[in-house]
Amino acid sequence: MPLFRRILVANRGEIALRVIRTAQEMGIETVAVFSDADRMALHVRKANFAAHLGGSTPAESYLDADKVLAAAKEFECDALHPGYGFLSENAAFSRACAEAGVEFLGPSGDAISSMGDKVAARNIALKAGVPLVPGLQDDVDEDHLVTAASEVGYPVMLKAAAGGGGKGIRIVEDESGLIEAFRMARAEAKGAFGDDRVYLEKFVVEPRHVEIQIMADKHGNVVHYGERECSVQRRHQKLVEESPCVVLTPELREEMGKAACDLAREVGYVGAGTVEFLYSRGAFYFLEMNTRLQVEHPITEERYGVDLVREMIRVGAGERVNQPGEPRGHSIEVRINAEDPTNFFPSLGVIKRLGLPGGPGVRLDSAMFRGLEVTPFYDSMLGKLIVHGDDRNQAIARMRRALQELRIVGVATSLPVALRALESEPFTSGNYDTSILTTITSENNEYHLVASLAGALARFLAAERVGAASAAHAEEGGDRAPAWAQLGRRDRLWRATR
Amino acid sequence: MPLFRRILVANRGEIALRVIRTAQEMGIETVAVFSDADRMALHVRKANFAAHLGGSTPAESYLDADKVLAAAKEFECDALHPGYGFLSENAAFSRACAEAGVEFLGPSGDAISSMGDKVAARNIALKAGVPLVPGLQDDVDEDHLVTAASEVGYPVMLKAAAGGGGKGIRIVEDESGLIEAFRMARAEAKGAFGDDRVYLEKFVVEPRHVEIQIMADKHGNVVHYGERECSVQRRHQKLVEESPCVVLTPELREEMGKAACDLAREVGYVGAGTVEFLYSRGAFYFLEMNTRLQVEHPITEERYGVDLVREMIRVGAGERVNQPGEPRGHSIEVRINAEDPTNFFPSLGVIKRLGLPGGPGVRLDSAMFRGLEVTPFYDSMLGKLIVHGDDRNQAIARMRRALQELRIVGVATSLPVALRALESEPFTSGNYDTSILTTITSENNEYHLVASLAGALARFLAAERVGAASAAHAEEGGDRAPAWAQLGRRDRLWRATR
Amino acid sequence: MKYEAKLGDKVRVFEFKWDDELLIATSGDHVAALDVSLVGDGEALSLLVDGQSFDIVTDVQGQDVTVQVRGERYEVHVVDERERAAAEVAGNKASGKRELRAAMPGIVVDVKVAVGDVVEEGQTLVVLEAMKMQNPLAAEGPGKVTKVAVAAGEAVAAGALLAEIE
Amino acid sequence: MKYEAKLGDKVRVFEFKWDDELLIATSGDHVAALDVSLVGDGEALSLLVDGQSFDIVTDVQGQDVTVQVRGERYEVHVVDERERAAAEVAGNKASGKRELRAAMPGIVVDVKVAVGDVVEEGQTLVVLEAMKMQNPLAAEGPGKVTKVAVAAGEAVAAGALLAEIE
Repeated sequence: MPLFRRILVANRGEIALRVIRTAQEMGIETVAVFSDADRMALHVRKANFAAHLGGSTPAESYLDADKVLAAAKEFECDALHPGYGFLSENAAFSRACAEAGVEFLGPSGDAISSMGDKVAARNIALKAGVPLVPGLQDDVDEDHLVTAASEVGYPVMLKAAAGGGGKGIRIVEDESGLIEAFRMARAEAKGAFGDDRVYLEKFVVEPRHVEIQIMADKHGNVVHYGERECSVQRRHQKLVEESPCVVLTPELREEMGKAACDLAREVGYVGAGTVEFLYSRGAFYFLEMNTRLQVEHPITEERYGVDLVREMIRVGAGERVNQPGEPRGHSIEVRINAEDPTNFFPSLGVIKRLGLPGGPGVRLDSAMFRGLEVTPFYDSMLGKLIVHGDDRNQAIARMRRALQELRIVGVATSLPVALRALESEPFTSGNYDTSILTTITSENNEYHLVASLAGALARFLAAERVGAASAAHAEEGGDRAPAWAQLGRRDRLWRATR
Repeated sequence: MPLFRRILVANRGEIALRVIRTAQEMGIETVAVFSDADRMALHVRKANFAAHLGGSTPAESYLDADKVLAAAKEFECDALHPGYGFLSENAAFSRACAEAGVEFLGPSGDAISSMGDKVAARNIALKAGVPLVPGLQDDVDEDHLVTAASEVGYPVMLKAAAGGGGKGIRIVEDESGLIEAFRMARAEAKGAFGDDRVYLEKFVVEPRHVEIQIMADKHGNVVHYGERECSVQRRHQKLVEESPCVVLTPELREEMGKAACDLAREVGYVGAGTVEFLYSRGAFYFLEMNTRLQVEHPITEERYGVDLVREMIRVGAGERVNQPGEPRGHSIEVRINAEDPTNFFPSLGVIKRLGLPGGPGVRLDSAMFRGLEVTPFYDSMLGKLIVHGDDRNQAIARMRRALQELRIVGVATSLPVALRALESEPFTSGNYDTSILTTITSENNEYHLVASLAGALARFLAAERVGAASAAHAEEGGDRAPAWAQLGRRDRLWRATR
Repeated sequence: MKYEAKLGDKVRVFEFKWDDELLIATSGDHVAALDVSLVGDGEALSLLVDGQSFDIVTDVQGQDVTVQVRGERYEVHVVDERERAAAEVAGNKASGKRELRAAMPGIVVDVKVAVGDVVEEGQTLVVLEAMKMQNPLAAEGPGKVTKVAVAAGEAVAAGALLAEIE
Repeated sequence: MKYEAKLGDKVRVFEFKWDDELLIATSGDHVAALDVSLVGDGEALSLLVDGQSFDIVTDVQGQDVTVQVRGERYEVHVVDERERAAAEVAGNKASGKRELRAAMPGIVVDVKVAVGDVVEEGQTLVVLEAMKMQNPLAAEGPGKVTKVAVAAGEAVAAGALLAEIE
């Protein structure tokens, strides 16, 4: 007996396909939902059933809670998987599912809303004993300044309470400049915002983004599967993730894991979740909790030999969470975004050709297919390439190899940027932080000559084909379709070396 | 510093690509060799260098030891990987490589020739204490018959010494019928072959093909990585392999592993090897040793988290073999043969479309690409689909899911047969032997209606396109190429549901 | 236009009509509204019927359509009304021509006859190597060779015409 | 025919000639014999040069060729001799036409002008939403709108023509 009869997958793209794959393996039927733009999408084709939501914008389709829930009822689903994004962190939607008798495969509405509110989340973290970035939540006065600063530890940051977007921030390295900086910060804040309140916070140097994957069941058990290092980011968008994090000690890993589990217990969490931390020089500080499955979950799966979607379904059905086994080796993920690698602008178009990597230790979670039209309506992420190796060096070499095998023609992707990051000294040495991508800009010029040659050659061969086609056309009195002549010409090229 | 500077890969197809991938990950350059028919093959395109051997038959190319070795010298290779088949078990070639100063990534010529000769291999096994199918190597006489039969254990097989191809064989279930059967066998043998000698051997009931993967270094260390169960065969060709074997106890696994290592030690083995056994009701008997990497090696890699090609290269370079870690989960491989699934005839043609599976626990080792021409010159195996799961049930479900995702258009494949085998009761229960495929013949008829509908629909849509194309052609006065009109028509179909 | 689809022993008749954006399929008493999408350049045929989703791959070669559905592969023979009528007329004509075709793909090792040769029943015409075995292919009846379609050394596909005898 | 390939700042000139089964490429003093194979329907371009193997993917869009080599991606601008000559002639003619093109792909949110409107420099012609931000696109100079190529709600690719002013 399957744990559920039928799951509605309230998402699109690679994550919808990810959920469908596991459900299929568990003998559970799936219902896809789709917008007008996604009629041909893989998640629609691979599900057992498909419900048309209409429209092409997210608001008209995947974000429309009423339409999605109506589909779940129409198709008599007993569970719903929200994926990530869209309705996955919508507390009201989680509650609506519960009321409709459809098991929401994620936390309760209350858990989602506590963690979704920054102040509430911070307070819960305090209560659960999870470290926060040290600082004062209230306005500082000059009398307490020196004591407070030495308590949080240098360097410290002085932030205008009314500021934003990096304005009104001053970094102070040690006590000598503190008072003067404070006075200037007050004056600047007054001038810029008409409000002279200034907060004091520890300045986190060389910050690394490290997060803990947890899973909680309905019986109060919470387990964690170690960490993921996600510091390779541009504009706060992760591009490359790895596990384990090279700088974490086993002790620190256990501390962070325990903190993440304590936090989840504090809010009566159920399902998969991720607790994000800033790591800096042996210390870690709570950032936020993502109350859903994350994009980068596969690197955890590869190391622990666990299927996290399967665990989500199991705990949703009331089963007890399995104890994680021993992790093995090293895993890396690279996101495949439809973006121009030179400026990160979205790249739209149709995937005309697709060559996929294979071999040992390579996994592709993707919704790409030949003929896919990349539209401006949704996120630019087309999928993820994941590798696993015995150790970090093998994993890096494997990812480089797999990236060289993967070919996408028709839209530009961010893959060359990921490849350069993987080949950079900061990454290979492991000594990097969230600023790593700003240091990597230039393309690899090793193949400039061969690329120029190939470019010229491609135009030469195209002209040859057209020439051959016109000749054939003329010979045949224009009756013959050019396609055939092209084929004949290509045939000659194909056999050029025989 | 890489372990070798440059490896010649003396093979083609998926195994050549397999070796290239690992070498690339190890920072070692590769040289592909190719026949006329393989100019466009993936192994030629993915290697750093490519040497043309000429010809299209194996004898003119991949089997021509002189040409292959000349290429290794021309490209200044310091090592050579033979893959499987072709020159991989050619003792003279192994010796020639050694003489030429090219490290042959496999055993010495002597080890290959001892194991390649059935009688020699049997004697080495005896010496190493590896169990053989019990029986008498010489003619039995009636006086010793009863004692001998009870020693080897019933049922026993009486074989005419001069017989062959199953002729002159009698199975005796217990002592009561022994003498009579023996006399009849003698008389029959005399009549049929003019030679009345009869041998006695244990009749192996419900035989399962179970093999042990070993790896040996140049320092006398031999390790094993457990077993593979390869009983799903047709005409002695393996189609589906799994690891672990469901009927093996941990004790038996250790016994078989030890036997395999002892055998390898006995011949001073170096590199990867497989010792094949017949398993029957708690006992195992030596069949033969394959002195090379085998097709089905990836299921061992998936369970042990080891890259066997990497280990081969390491031990070839004189490094010590790593101790295998703890195995994890269950792995299954399905071979992708270009064969008509109804009669196993080879299927030739061009791969016109290709859809590859993905997601968790799925690996594809294949040399397929869109445009690949499957020729009659080589083996029909195009690649292998490999899955890994927590347990056997998950692995089976995953393989079924992956098989449903994999699409090959242009040649027929054996995949539907593998799918039916995986769904059969003998396989799912684990209670099967080498006869399993004879019990599975009929195709799944669940989708007969939808397949008929799709067949009719495909022709209807094709006719619509041609109709639209002719109409466009007529309207435009015949000037316009049909291709454009088809596109216009398809465009309407694409948008049919918007 | 009606289409007869034969799969195994069973023949099913389908008729299709566009109704705005849906395709109405009729087969006997059954009527279904199909939401049909051709994906890419014939990569797949996506069918939504009654909420159910089928991702199908079809390959049309004349009247033979290979259909792949959920890992299974079906050979469906499809004729339309006109072809059926034409076949019935043709079926009534007697033909004295015999074709020798390759039962499996292979390489032609030897061609034993030439156009104009008179051959007896059972006489070897062509030797085909397939699956590492040599297969002599013989005349099914006596006659005169009117066509030799292959030469030694050539690779042939299953079903390829090798020779004709009249 | 000579081809000028521009990649980054560097321009390289190539000339190709078939020599039986090889393609002879000349660039300045360098001559190379290329063993070229087009794989499948343009899936890949396999080059063997001096024993080295390059598996390349090219995508030709007019004079712009996207080249993928070992995971890197290059935009190469290629003109042949004739195109170069034509461009030189055209460069000498003054053109009064200004084109407004999309700098990035997006959705047209608003079109503020119609054909025939007289506009001033800096006047907003079209509003484009891209990456969740609205970008007003303005006239580069004064003139009369001669063409409006898009309508509100339409998705446009990078470089797409939006409007023309003369």
